[in-house]
Amino acid sequence: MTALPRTAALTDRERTTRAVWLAGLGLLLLVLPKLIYPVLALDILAWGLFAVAFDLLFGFSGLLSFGHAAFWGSSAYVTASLLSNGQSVPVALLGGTLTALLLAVPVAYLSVRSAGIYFSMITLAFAQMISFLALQWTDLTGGENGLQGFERPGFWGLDFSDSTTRYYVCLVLFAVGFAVAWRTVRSPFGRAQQAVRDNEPRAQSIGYDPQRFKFTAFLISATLAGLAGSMYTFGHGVVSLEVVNWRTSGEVVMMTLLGGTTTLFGPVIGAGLVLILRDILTTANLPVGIVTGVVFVLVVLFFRRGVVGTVQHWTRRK
Amino acid sequence: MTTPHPAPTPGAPPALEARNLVKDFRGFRATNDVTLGIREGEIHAIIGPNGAGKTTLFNLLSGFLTPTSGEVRLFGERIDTLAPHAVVRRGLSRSFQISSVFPTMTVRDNVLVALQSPTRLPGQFWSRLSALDALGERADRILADVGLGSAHARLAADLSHGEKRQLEIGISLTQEPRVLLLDEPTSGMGSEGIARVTGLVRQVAQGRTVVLVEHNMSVVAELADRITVLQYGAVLASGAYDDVRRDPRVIEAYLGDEAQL
Amino acid sequence: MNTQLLLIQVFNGLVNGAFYALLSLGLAVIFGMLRIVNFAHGALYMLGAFTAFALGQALGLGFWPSLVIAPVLVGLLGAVLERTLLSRLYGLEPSYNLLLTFGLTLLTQDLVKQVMLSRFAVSSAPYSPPEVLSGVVNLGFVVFPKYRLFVIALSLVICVLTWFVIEKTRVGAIIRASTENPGVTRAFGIDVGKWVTGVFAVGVGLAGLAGVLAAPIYSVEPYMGAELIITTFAVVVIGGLGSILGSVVTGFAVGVLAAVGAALYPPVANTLVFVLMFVVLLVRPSGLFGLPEGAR
Amino acid sequence: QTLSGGSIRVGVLTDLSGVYSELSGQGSVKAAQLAAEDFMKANKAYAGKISVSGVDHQNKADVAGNKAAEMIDRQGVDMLVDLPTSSAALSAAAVAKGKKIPVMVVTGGTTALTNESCNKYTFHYAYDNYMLANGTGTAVTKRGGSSWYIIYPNYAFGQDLNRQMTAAVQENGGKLAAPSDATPFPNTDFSSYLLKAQSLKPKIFGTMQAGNDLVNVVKQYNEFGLKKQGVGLGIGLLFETDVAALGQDAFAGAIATVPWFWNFDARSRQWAAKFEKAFGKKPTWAQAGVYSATLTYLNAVARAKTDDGDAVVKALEGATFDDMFARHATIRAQDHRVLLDVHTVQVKAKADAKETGDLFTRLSTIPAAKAFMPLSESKCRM
Amino acid sequence: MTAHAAPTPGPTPDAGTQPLLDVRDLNAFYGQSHVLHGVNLHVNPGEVVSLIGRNGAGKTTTLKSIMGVLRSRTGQITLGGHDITRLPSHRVAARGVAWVPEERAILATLSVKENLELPPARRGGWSTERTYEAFPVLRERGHHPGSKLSGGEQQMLATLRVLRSAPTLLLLDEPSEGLAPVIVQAIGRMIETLRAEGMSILLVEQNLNFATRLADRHYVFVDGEIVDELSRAEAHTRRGDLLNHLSV
Ligand SMILES: Nc1ncnc2c1ncn2[C@@H]1O[C@H](COP(=O)(O)OP(=O)(O)OP(=O)(O)O)[C@@H](O)[C@H]1O
Ligand SMILES: Nc1ncnc2c1ncn2[C@@H]1O[C@H](COP(=O)(O)OP(=O)(O)OP(=O)(O)O)[C@@H](O)[C@H]1O
Ligand SMILES: [Mg+2]
Ligand SMILES: [Mg+2]
Repeated sequence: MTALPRTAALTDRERTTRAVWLAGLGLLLLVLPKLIYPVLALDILAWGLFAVAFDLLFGFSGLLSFGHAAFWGSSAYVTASLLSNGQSVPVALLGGTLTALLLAVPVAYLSVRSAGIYFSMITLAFAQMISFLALQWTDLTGGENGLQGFERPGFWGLDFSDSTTRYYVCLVLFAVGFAVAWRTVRSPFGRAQQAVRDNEPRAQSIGYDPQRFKFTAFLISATLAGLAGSMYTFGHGVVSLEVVNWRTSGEVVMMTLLGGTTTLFGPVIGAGLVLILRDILTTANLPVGIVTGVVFVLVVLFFRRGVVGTVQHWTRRK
Repeated sequence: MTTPHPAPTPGAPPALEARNLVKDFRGFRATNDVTLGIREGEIHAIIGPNGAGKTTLFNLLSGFLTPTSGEVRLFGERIDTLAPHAVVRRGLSRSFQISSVFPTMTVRDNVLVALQSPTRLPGQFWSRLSALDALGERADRILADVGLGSAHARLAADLSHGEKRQLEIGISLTQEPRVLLLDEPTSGMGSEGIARVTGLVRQVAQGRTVVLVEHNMSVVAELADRITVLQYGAVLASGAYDDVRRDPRVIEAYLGDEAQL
Repeated sequence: MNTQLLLIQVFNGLVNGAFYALLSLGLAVIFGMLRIVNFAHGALYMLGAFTAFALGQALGLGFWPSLVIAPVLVGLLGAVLERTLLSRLYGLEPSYNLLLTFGLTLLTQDLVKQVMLSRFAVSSAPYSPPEVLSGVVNLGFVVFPKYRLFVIALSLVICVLTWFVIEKTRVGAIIRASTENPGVTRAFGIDVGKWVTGVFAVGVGLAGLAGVLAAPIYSVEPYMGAELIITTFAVVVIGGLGSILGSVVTGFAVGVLAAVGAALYPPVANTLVFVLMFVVLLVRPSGLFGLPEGAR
Repeated sequence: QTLSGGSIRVGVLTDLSGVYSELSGQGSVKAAQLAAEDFMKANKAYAGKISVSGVDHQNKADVAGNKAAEMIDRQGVDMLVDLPTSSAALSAAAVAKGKKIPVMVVTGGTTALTNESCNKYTFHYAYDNYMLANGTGTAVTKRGGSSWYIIYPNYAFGQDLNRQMTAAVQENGGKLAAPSDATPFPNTDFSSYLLKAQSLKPKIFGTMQAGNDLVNVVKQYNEFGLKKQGVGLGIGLLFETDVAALGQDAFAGAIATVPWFWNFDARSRQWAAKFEKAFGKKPTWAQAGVYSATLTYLNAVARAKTDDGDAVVKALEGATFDDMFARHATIRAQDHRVLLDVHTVQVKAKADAKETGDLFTRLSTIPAAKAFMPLSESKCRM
Repeated sequence: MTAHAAPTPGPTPDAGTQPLLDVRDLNAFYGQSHVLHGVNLHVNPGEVVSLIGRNGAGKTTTLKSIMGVLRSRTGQITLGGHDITRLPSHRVAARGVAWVPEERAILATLSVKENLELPPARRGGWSTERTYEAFPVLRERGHHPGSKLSGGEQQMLATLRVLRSAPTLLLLDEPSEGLAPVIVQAIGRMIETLRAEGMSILLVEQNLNFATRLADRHYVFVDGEIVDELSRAEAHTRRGDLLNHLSV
């Protein structure tokens, strides 16, 4: 037989590669605000966690949500609104995240019964309703003017008017969120999730209730998306309708695919690349659409596994 | 020749029992009033022409289909309204006629993910994969049993047809069910594989009930304590192999020349 | 609401429905058969409208020749895109198609925008209905633009024609087979690539046609398809993925429902279709006309 | 003079790639550059000390905030100008406030800037909803447009505009033929409203839509033959680019209010010629506004002799001035609304245009003092 | 590796009859893994040849390589003297080769009738009517989705539908799998009829009785190589050898 069996030695090597990745990403994130503007770095954390949350559902459960902006956005709004009403930062962050979780319960319940494109469309429909609500409920959201200029009162002697401080606070939150995702996909739960994704009838026949796994995965994903959304508000100090727009849902899909789905690091890198590209384009005087369009097309044609996936593929082959 | 179905020992219900099962698919009756009792501890073969409703019957027994009417009982408890995973929990597990594996996992992980299912582990998204190490030995034994020991690290998607069939059996064995349903376990396998599976079924049948669908008559002859023949969704005959084999209706509908074997 | 107003809204709805139907028909043909989630459909619709405008400016072609030529050009472009780009993705996750066509959408929109600005110096292009169809007719209960009646009629004809070709001939079976299992289908002696390209071109051509039809009544600008495509996706899903009949019927029905709904409570018009979709999918998880199961 | 970093840096935060890029965009950057050049020519002491940079906020509030902060922190930008898209303008203004940097919002139109969201460092130039609605509503009604049917997009901008417009119409003795209708936003098909207008036969069909929605309304207004049926068109917010999108004739006869147009008089023509020479296109009123706002800021720096934000704001507050764009202008100290003369115009038919780009006939000029929301109504607490 | 594994290249001993299918030095790969190692085989006109071997020996891979479905391979494949190695599979099919894949490959989104009528009809091919007469159950289930057929029904459908194209060479991958004994016998009779009509058949089988009854010659595969070639008679006389190859 000429097939390559995966031996224990290889697994060890994989473990090393993984550790290298983890250390590399950690280090990069530690020094990021020195390399780029802190608020942009903060944005990468928030979007990165958002993309990881999305991938938890997409990559590991095979459910492409096209409405994840609903969780990100509603958390962002609630966080802003709590801050505007004089709540402290931890309360606001927690409030936003919990909102996403609560919102996810009915959505998950209704949507995991469908699969494939139908699932995508149900989540999209739900997000559109949230977006409609955000446009109409101007008392909470400020309509198309958005919310801005709210206080972010200091805490534990930290001064949140300094963007670098905000960055490191978010880095801690990010690390927590990322660890949850990491643990989840590398747990027996994650295995079962993969089994359900791969072959639902077979998973049932060995005693798994597919609905339960999808439901739980959805809740974890939405909660992390909510955490990311509240980090976003905390980082920027603004929220506008953009956060609940379907384009936001689309953007997170793009980031994930660009970085490489099911790699966990990938979505973060993908988010970083998209945001940095977007930032460069603010001054590059190039048409945004043409540049991003070409990038996407090239990625799909030549780096289909995403950045991280491609690199992993190379290292694995060697 | 049709034997009355209830269990031999009064009071002890049959391991698995179907009562007046009917399944209609948009006007087409695939299962027609099937009543069947499987005794605890026996190996029971179900044979019948293609399209007779054998797989449909398995689907009804294992919860993958809900009957149009009739009921299914497992050790006396009704299970026909339960979802498949709930049926498994009550001690009935099955294999599929057309191999059904987890393509993106290695062969060993296919077995491991099945082994962990009855434990408390799957709900724990906070625990480590190393929690599964305890199951590793069992997984390796099962793989060796089905002849995939050397293929344990390959992706299930890359297996040949026959190898997938072997894995299919392996996954079904993981649940250690009280009642095991096997849908054409030897199809697609070479003589070596057939011999292995036959031995394996005999071995696992110790202390459990096995129901199997087979078209390979020598396998049936070797394994089955009793046989039920289905035709057009209904029970045509039932009894010991040698009796059934000589039934002219069975010869005409199913065995043909092979009856002389 | 009185009956006259209701009738008026039904007519209005039919016009919108005609566009939904043409677009969702194209999407259904492409998705239902090729399993491509063609995000670029809206951009190609826009391209249809823009091509009609550009043909008028550059070659002096009027509405009628454009009505034929522009969809053909868009269809050809579709064929080229399928051959050079999409065909590399068959057998992979459908999400790659989505990403690719999303990229193409961004690209097309901004390219057209650049051309519009630099070549024609407008950010949105003027286009009017042909002479014979301009003006209004009195239908008794309402005075309605002639052109809109024409739109309803033509799109109905096209929809029925497409439905007939796909459902009543072997074409549909061949295409479905080609996408479900290209290897085996090819081994039957069917040149899968050719068929797939053809179908993609036709689906995209339908978007182009919708675009040309839209040019005289809607603002012709680079982003005209961006929001529309999302609504159209919803229509396709309500109808049941891959169901030709479903997409057409739902297209018109959603148009009418949205128009009537908007008259009752205007703010919901944009959301109504999503609410509708939500409800339909809860009751019938595979859409109104979709096959249960097997449709994945 | 004391200048931070030894020079004055003007940051044009605008839309370089999206829907507003044609009416502001690169043209706004160019206009700010012209203002800097003109100022340096007039004030030799500042020669070579002013630079202008343009940044694309992509019409996103978060990007606008980010970029505002980064421009201020990293490039040492001393003031921000232009800012289309309300949420982006508000977001940048909030950031600049924290950093004590003056902001001149020109292309963003929300009245929130001088009301609940006003702040010490933000100035609102050129136009806002109140002025648009008030101008058009008053002028049209006075000219005999006694009955109206108004539609507005159903979000804050549209609702606001509708409220002001209705008030203006009624104040001047006009009537509404039917209650105003809210339309979905965004929207492409307006036929049901046009059919309603057809049966109501008001003198004026008022549309508060903007951008593409406006283009759709007007296109369909013509398609349904309303103009031929004698229903006039009153427009809430009209940019020159909208007219170009449909052709002048589609808009001919429509009435709107603008703060400026290029061939308004000799002074504006002269500047427009200069701009066209530099940029290759006729200026829009938004671009002219950017020029004026930049110049106004620079003049304030010259008066304060420093680019320190607080000092410049002080020099700006209450200032009165008059340039080719802002006539009889004052900067209201209490809410930072820049008051200037505005003009009600009617779109010319193509046949009446004397040259390319000759779009408007001036119907009336509303004096600065009357054009904007009276201070008594402002909700600004600085 | 045995000497008589490779048929002598060039014209075969019985002059004038050139093999219909001639496979030389075929190597095939799935990504990194090298599955076939220099396979040589041929099928003469009107001959039924079987490939036998354990699970995973490379039988299916051989058929896929001939059909051009598996593209990463080296060697030469000629059909009636024409090199078809590089042809895409639809062109191979157009030259009269038909393939019945293992695991049936019924198209789930097509009805039974559509499945049946999918291959392009050619003169001399089986009409829908003829198929229905041979296996009436297919007529009965004509409008059901193909995937809803029972396993055995699917197998029949898969075998019958390719006959529409009147192939000269039929590649059958485990046609008896999952079929009731009576149907296996019927399929056997059908193969004999087809041979009588002049069709050549390359048959992959696990059912040794079935294969030895039908085939004129047998190639034995072990780990991607042909290790033995047996005539019809040898299959009976050397049955012990045969069974040896098939077990460990
Ligand atoms: N979901 C379904 N919808 C419609 N018809 C079905 C469905 N499932 C099975 N059938 C039909 O019911 C009949 C019985 O099928 P079943 O699969 O149970 O047969 P079987 O006895 O297992 O045959 P085989 O030996 O060929 O596997 C067949 O004719 C089949 O076409
Ligand atoms: N898609 C694939 N990717 C990688 N390896 C494969 C793939 N398909 C088959 N193989 C391997 O190639 C070898 C030959 O497979 P093949 O399918 O030709 O076997 P076979 O002789 O037809 O076996 P069976 O009787 O089980 O069908 C096997 O080791 C198999 O595991
Ligand atoms: Mg079966
Ligand atoms: Mg095989």
